[in-house]
Amino acid sequence: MTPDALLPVAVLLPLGVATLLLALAHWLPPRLPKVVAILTALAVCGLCAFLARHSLDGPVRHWFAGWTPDAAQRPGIVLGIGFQADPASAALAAFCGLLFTASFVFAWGYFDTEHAHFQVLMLLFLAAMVGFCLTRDLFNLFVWFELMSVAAFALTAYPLGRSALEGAFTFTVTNALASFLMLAGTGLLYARTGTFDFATMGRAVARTGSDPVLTGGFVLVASALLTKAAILPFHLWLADAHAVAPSPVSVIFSDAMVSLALFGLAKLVAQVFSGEPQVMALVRGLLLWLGLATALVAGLTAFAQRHLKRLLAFSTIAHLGIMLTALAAGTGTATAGLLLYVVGHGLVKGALFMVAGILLALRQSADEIVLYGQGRGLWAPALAMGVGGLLLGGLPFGLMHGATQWMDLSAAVPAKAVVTLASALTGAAVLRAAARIFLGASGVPGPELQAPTEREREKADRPLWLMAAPALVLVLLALMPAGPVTPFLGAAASRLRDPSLPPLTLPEAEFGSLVPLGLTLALLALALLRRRAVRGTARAVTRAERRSFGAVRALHSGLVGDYVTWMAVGLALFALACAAQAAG
Amino acid sequence: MTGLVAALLLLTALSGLLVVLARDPRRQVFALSGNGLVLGLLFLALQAPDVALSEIAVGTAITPLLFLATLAAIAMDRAKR
Amino acid sequence: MSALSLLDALPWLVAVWLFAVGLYGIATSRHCVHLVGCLTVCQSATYVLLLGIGYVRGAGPPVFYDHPPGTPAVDPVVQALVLTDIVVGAAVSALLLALAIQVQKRRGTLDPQALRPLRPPPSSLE
Amino acid sequence: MTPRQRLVLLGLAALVLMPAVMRIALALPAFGAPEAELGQAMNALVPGLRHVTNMVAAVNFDLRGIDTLGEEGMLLCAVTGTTVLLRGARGESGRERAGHLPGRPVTPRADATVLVCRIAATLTLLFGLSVALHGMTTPGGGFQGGVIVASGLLLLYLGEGYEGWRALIPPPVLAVLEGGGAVLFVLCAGLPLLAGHPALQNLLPLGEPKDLYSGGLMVVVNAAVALSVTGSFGLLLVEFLEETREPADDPVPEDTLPEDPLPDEAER
Repeated sequence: MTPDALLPVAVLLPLGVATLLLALAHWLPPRLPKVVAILTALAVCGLCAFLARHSLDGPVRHWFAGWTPDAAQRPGIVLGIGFQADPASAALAAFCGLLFTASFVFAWGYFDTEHAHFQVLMLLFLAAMVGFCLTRDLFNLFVWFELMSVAAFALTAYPLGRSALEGAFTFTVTNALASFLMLAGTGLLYARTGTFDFATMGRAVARTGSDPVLTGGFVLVASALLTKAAILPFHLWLADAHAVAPSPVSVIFSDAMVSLALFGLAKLVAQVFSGEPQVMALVRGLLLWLGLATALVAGLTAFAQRHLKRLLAFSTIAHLGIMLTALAAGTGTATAGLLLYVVGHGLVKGALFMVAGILLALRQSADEIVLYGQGRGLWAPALAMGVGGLLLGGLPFGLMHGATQWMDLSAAVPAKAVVTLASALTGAAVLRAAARIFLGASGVPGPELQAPTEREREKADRPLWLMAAPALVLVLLALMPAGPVTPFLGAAASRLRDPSLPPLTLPEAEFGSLVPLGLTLALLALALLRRRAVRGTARAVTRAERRSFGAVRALHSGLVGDYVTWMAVGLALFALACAAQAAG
Repeated sequence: MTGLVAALLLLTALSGLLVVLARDPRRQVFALSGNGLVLGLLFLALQAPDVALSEIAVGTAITPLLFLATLAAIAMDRAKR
Repeated sequence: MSALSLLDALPWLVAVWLFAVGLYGIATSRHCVHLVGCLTVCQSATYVLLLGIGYVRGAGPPVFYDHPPGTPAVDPVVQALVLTDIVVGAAVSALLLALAIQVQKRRGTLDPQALRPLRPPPSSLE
Repeated sequence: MTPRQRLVLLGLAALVLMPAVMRIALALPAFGAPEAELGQAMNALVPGLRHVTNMVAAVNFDLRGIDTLGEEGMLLCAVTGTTVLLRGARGESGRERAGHLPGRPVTPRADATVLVCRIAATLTLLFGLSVALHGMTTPGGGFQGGVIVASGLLLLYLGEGYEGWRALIPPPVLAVLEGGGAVLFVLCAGLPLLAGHPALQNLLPLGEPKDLYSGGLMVVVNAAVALSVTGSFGLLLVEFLEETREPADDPVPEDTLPEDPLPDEAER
């Protein structure tokens, strides 16, 4: 079959397998769904990699039911829905397939429930992500976005624990609201442009220019995607949901789901809105500020956590803020950096969530203070966590490092400083937890002592090597140098905007500065060398520190009413930014 | 705009408000059912019979029924405590 | 702005009103089931908006059974979008209600002000 | 945040958003005079191209069929999630044995109730079936018909009681309907690919407009959606009603449904 015909298979395959499992679940032997799920995820990964390879020669397109843009024989009228694989989209879809494979292996035996419900939900989740990457139709994007959400809601509540239920409730309410916003925004854009197809809509938008309806539509769609991508002040649901979801699911949430939303936004900005000056001003201005604020606040909050999965969730938010700054910069190099960062960060975070899952299964806790010294002897998870922490903190090596270099090229100095500080904070937080758990390194706990935590555990019914192997593989992949993929990324970054553009020549990744790593290690030392405050001044400092972290904790209250209020405030921020632009 | 559509729009605004203001969930179920009916009529007036049929089946029958079942389950759990 | 243009904007304002009212309900709700009801109000706002966008004055439904094709009809696209979304919306409400039932069983309360994941309820604090 | 602070913040946000909303509302095309031409183009072209009279069905099942497949996936996710949530706590095996608990009082139902439920259920099922079947020609279709049939199944449950209902519809049937309908949909999308056509390509004979069979593949997709929606909503309703049934004592579901003596005044 030609690549064009294979394009819909990437979505239909996981959908078909999931529905088949659901229909036959009553009679299937319990092992079969697990094997089938792994094979399906692998097949999707291979298929999308094949599509990515082919899209280098030109975009691969598929029009469902044969409704091509000229079926109506009127310019600007696209009757049907198209899929389009550009290198970036197909590569990210392949990355999702890889992560699902790893997660299925990691979860082997964890979900031994009847009727394969876990596999059904996960495969539908995978289909949604692949569809989200490959579609070129705004409403279809919404459909996959919503399917991702609904699958995620169900998976979060899967353990049926107290926190899981409450986290899932908050998650569902906030993200359902986000999907309403997205639907409304899609409606506004349709009212003005009369189409859902990205390219056609982009042309219509460029013809119209600045227009309140277009800007309003963008703001609504963007705020929905920013909610999913957990950007301040829409981010509050994430820490609760990712911390309570089963570990194999958290892996997918933190690595792929949230950063895909950001990728979707980048694609929309590049393909639809690049001709709308007011929207582009919002992207360059407000989104940059939101990204920086997110990175800083979430970095600090991550440093003050003790529950490992919650710590990792805040670190994810911080890194999403960093990615948003690259999106706001909007240059080709920054886009290439963003794409690589999504992959690099996803690999590292996936491995780290797996380590948290291993500790939950084998040591019955995910609390670094409870786990103090309990991890001795678990060398494989220790290795994965140590390397992962260093990579987050700016180790001048590997995929994330290459990505940061490209992103830095178009960033101003203050922005760079904030980004460095945020990633150092998250790296130091992970390393601190690793040192406490695996080395028994001491140090009096600081503000993290008062952070939310819970006694919980996950089933320990699979051998350590089976859980540790996928984590180590992901870390190894993250350690790869960025050099070999540079030409591919150059093509991907330019063709995300317009499939006819020539590939971009990216600067070679070089050995960068050691400043970020130094900052990380300094923060780590600060955390581990902390002693009980005895003297008056030391006590005053500690008290002030606790108070300031208390404010951050009050923001992340866990209450659904607060979260929706902050969503409204986020929308108001967009309105204020628009008004400021009009005035200035 | 025809007067009928305008009236139904205003009625929708009102019935939505009533759903929110009915703080007792058992009373809210009736408000919800009424809201579904009003929405169905509005959709009919907006020349969307397909959507109206769907809204009336889901909004006035299925959803309120699920709410009632939920409230009954909750009441049973409270009775046990 | 004239009164006439305001009247032309009535459906959009009703949609915004429904969303705002629903959001207010969610923010102030003291019962999870009530909160789910408010969420459906927010959702109905999107339906009103979309169907309003597709409405054509004086046109009939986009079903050419009694009228021959070619008679003026309203936009079928937005109707198709809303139609499927209503069914899915009901299923998501069901998911939320199932969550509420389970929360009640585990926690014995349904006050959203008392539900805070990973923070133990005050009674079980050590 | 205290509730008061929350309200203040919400009010401030609303104040800021108000002018923006007004600008957008006044800039939108006036109500009743849309600018988007896509819908009108479909109204003009599709009756001739696809031989159907219901444009909404054509959009759902043909032009934007892949959207509908995604929505179908959502429905499956939500229902599967609900099933996991409700069954997880109750225990699947316990549920299946619940009808045969020894020493359980079997409350006899009034004959009139059973009769009324049977008649109403039959009528509802027939109506739902008709709505689903005429989807290509008149308002209706798989989604609406499926929902109506599912509520007919519910009436059967209320009339026959748990055991009678289970005898009529064994546990896996609804799940098979749900999953099988979706499988059929995926096949409709995937099989044309094998023949070298685009996915979801309408290769069946189109039939005559206003006929029960019109629209070719759309009829099959419509049936797939109807099956899947029936199964999904049937499962949802049954799982929720199971929650209200005390396994230990009274098995009659409608007794526990309308009156729940414990409202939440105590909590406020």
